[in-house]
Amino acid sequence: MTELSTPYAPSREGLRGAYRTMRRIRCFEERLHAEFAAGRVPSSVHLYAGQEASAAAICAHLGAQDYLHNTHRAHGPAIARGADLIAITKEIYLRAGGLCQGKGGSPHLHDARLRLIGANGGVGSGAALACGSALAIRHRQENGVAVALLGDGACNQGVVSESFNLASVWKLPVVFAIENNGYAEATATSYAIAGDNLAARGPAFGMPSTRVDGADYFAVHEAAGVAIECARSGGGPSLVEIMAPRFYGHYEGDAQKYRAPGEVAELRRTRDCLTRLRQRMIDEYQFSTAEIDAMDAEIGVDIDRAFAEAAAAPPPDPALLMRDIYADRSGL
Amino acid sequence: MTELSTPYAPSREGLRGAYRTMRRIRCFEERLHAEFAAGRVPSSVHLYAGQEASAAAICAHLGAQDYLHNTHRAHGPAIARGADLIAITKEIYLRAGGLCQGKGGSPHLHDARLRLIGANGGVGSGAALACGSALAIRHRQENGVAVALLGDGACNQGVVSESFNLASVWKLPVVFAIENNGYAEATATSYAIAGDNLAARGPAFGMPSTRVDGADYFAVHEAAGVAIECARSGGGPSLVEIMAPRFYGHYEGDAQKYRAPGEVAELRRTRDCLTRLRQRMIDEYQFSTAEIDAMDAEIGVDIDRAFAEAAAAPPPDPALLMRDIYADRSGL
Amino acid sequence: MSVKSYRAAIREALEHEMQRDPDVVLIGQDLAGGAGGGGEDDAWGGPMAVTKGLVGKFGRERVLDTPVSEAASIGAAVGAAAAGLRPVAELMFCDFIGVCCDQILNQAAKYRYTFGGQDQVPLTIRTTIGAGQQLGSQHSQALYPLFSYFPGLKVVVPATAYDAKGLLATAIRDNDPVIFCEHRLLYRLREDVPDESYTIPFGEARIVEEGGDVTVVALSRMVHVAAEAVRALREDGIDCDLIDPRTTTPLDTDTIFDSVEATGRLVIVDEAGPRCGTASDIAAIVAEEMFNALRAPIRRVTPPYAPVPAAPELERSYVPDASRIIAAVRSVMER
Amino acid sequence: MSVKSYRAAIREALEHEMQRDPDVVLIGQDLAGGAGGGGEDDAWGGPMAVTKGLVGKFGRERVLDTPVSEAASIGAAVGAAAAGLRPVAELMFCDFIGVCCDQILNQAAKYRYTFGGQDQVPLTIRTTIGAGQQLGSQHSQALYPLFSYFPGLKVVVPATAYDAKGLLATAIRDNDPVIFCEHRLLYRLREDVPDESYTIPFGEARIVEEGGDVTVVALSRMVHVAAEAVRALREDGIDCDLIDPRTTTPLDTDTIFDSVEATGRLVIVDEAGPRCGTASDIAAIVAEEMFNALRAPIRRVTPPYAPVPAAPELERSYVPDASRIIAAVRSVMER
Ligand SMILES: Cc1ncc(C[n+]2csc(CCOP(=O)(O)OP(=O)(O)O)c2C)c(N)n1
Ligand SMILES: Cc1ncc(C[n+]2csc(CCOP(=O)(O)OP(=O)(O)O)c2C)c(N)n1
Ligand SMILES: [Mg+2]
Ligand SMILES: [Mg+2]
Repeated sequence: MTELSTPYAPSREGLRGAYRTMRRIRCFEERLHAEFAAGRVPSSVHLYAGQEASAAAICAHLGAQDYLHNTHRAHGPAIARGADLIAITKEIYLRAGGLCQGKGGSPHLHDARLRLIGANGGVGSGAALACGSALAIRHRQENGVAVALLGDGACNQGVVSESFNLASVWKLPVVFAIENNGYAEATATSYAIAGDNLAARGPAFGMPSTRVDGADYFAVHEAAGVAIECARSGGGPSLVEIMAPRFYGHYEGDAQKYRAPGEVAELRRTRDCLTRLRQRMIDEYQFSTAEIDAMDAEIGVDIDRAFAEAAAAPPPDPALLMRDIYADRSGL
Repeated sequence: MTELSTPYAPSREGLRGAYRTMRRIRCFEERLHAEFAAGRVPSSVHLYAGQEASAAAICAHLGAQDYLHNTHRAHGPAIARGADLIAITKEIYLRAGGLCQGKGGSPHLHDARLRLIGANGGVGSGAALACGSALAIRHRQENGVAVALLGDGACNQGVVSESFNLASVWKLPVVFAIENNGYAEATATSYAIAGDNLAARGPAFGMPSTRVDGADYFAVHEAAGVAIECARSGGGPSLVEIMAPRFYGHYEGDAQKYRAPGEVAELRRTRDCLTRLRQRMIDEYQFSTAEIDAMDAEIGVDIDRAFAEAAAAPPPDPALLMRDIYADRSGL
Repeated sequence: MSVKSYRAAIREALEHEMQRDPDVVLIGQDLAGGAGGGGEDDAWGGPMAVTKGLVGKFGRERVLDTPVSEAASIGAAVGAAAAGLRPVAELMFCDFIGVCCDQILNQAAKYRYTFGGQDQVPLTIRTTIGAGQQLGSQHSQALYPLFSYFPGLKVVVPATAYDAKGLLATAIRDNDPVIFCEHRLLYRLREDVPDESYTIPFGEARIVEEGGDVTVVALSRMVHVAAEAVRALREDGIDCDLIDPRTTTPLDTDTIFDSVEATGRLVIVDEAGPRCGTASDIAAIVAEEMFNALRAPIRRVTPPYAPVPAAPELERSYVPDASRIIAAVRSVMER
Repeated sequence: MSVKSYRAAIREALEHEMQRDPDVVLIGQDLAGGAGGGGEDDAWGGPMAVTKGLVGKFGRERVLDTPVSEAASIGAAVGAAAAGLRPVAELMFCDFIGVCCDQILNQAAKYRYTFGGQDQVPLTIRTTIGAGQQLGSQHSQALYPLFSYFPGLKVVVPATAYDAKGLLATAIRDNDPVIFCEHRLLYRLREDVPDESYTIPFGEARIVEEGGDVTVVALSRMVHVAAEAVRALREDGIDCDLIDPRTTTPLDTDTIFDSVEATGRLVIVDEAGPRCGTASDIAAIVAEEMFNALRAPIRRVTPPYAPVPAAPELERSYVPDASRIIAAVRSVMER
């Protein structure tokens, strides 16, 4: 595992933004968890809570010219990339005005204007699509990067290994950001990943790689920064493995019997990126509790509004069933 | 790259067999090359000449309970595994009596009784099939191993990476033997394999791995022996990368303009496994030139007969078109 | 005999076949669940809870949880089948066929033929199909027509718990690769199912209703929707033959032909797509073989030529319902 | 205007479109060849020598040779198309679709729809089809029916050099994913083709022959085989309309319907398979929409339901030939 060690210290303003993002995600997911339990959420949702530092730290380095390829655990990255909270919520509720007009749903959150690319049904496919975004960026000399978020389980899809190699061969400005949350569905990463170390796959496919603690915003911020800067400056792809706990089940409704008793409580106690960040902001960056509490309150209001609007939104226009199958309809 | 270094010295008898196998392959391929140039071979053929030490050394360690998964460069491994030379030739000529009744052809040489498994159209697929053979062997407690031959290019198929990982997770008795001949079609391995080192992929997927000179029969024999013995004794999968030159084109008819001028001549001069083995048998194992020449002559006779029989064989029975689509025909 | 769900019937067939033949092994993601974790074993018993309890009875050597690697896992199942095991591999959603279809369409389907009949590939692939859960375009398809395209495969689309159990036993004992398509909306369907093991032959359609005015052929969940339509039509004096082919390869054309011979009218109801799908397949065969008997156009009731949308309102208008079937039957009765 | 091969016509369309639009890039294996080696660049110019010369004109930044990684390469092409490039990806043999069909069937086909119409995916996938070279079961298929199954894709099956050039230009300029199927046995076909760039609209069939007695629909190489049959039949006094749809999605049903309206008889000739294939698709549409015009069974002339065997004698009996078409046309004339 190559060591990436340029210092990327976040600014005080950057920390405020990061906290706001992470808190927003946490608050959103907790609310969604409650709404789901109350039977008010259609379809299937995968919560991101616990992994917030990953999306927040990565997005802190991304500009408008960059692409972020999402996974099915989509809410957190979509929020971090700045997608409209109301449109996100409406999409999860499969209503009119949703990010994808209610045709995609929770796993497919996508906002083309923000270059936030929604996941496909098959996990891991974003790795190859990101190579394509990177190709387009380079072709247009946009000085951008494409980041592919990947779950640990998804890394066992062949297309991901192929993409690692292709990105190296083509020296693409891509960062493969693996969010290793310890599980793929009900199977532990320690079973499914030979060697239990995804970072090791980087060098095997010609890329620098690093592994960081996803509970530590600062660590993720640095590792993502180094990898993204490397790609942006023509240094080619790299891999960052982010060890981030999953605080809820694989999807809502999952009884999680495959986890040890007390496992989640312990993770919440010891590896909560949000409380850790908050503490460090207070201890090392002179944020006041009041200031942070005010942010929290503001976010609570936004979340309330998003859920209220989503719940009140009408279903999509029935004509959408046959719309947007093709862009060019001549001859059809 | 893990070093595998138990000594596996071949016996004098073993060397005789290995030489016979390698010579038989070389002689067969040279004859086929000439027949193809004369327009007498149907379809498309990929010659194995230059890589003989690989198949011969691997097969020296295999017994009746073991599986060998072939590639499209199929003639050499089929001969080394002991498949009938006449049936092989008839199959390449797509005639009645061919190994697959003329329905498969050169890339699909398969002999179920010998546990020689023919390649599929998509390169790399044997990696997964070999995991299946290994599963069956283990299930039946046959004390066997499955060896998957893979080209360097094929290793860029996602299924191969998936299979590396799966074999490790299931601790299967599999050996992935990569025949790195420097090219996939007209593309050099140095371009297509990030890092130009396939052996590095072994440890990344939890397996020991080694890289050997395919022009050196002794080296391949040792590396294959260690890996096969490891699998056989319950130690799980490993990877062996065999650097073996390709003396002809990707397929017959390939003008090979992608190779440097004089490249093949230089390879034939410096990296011919057959002349090297012959020399060492004479220098170190007291074989006489006459003895070896006699083997050569004998092989020449076999080859002549195989080609004569193939050329004289009738086409397959027309009824075969609709036969063997299903094993159970009830309801059809 | 006892009341069982479609899910339980499938589980029973798996259990019986595993008891019967030690070479039957299960391969798939989270078939047990909990591998490598600190919690319970058999924590999921399959993503759809179909295999629950089997790891406890047969152990992890026969209930093999896999990484999220369908190509390698299904490829391994093909290899194991050719090497003499009788694997039952699970492909969680048929929509994921895209990541492993070389293994299915090229390797499993053509193994026997390409190698000149040397081997058999007694592999069963269980997969799930269907819309109705708001899972969107890539978790809602009914892709069995793709499998029917390829000679060498057999394809099963059970509509009832009884059929699911008997046909799965047949699939596992069959010496060819069989794709067994479970409709997720049927898992909770409950009916009387024998407790003991039994088989149902492939290629024998089930005549669900006998009518005589119109032949209605329906598959998988559409059998139930068509049955609802047929009941409503009966009250209006239109009596339909309702036929469930149960397997699309082999396809019981005899039963369909006999019915069309009598009715002269055919409506095919299918949740697979309208182009190059099973409805087209059956329509084409009948238009070729039974033209003289036909008295009206062959109507196909399928989803529109569109991906599956997630929103429930859109999804409901995507999947054929009884009213569309009734309209189609009425339209062919006008002739 | 000059005499060009089908291969050269395709190369010209690629060259013109690359000149016209700098966002057109080529992605595939050995499109140039020679990457990383010590010999010549452009050593292959494509596995079928179709892209020969293009790397010299446009450089390796626009002619991107790939590792043997179709899933990543075609996935990258999908991503690049959605990000605004206009990639032309090559899938050497359509038979390899198994290793990259998630990218085609789920991702490219459904991208626009799933994300609510935010994007377009102007991707062309060139692939090769067809039997006749003794390449066996996994290098000889004609798998375009699989593509037709999926809404969101467009599918082109050019039979002539003229059509290949014009339809490829249309494909590349089209804003949807297009699968462009080149028949390998047609590469050497030579005919007069304009030197300048031109386009041919999708969804417009070509009427190859006008007859009036029987409608013969044929696709790809089968157009030539059918033309031979039609010529022979004309000498016997049977005059056929011969229609080449040229694109299966969109499908020009109007032209087929007009002809069937006049003839009442339809024979479909296709090299794709007999089950859930394009022949079934067209037969089903006609049996539904044009039943009243039909005077005879719809006959499909396709290969049998079998994999493709390698031996030339077996392969010849696999692929439809003129005699089978003649027999089918005669059989529908008996009514
Ligand atoms: C190709 C494919 N196989 C299986 C699935 C079913 N599936 C959905 S999410 C998931 C787990 C993926 O695990 P991981 O990548 O670690 O992401 P996480 O859910 O942990 O965020 C699986 C197996 C899928 N979507 N696609
Ligand atoms: C999935 C797939 N893609 C492409 C091909 C075409 N093809 C046939 S052989 C070959 C080269 C493979 O190279 P390698 O694995 O190194 O084997 P070698 O020919 O060098 O022995 C390719 C690309 C194929 N058969 N399958
Ligand atoms: Mg995970
Ligand atoms: Mg090679």
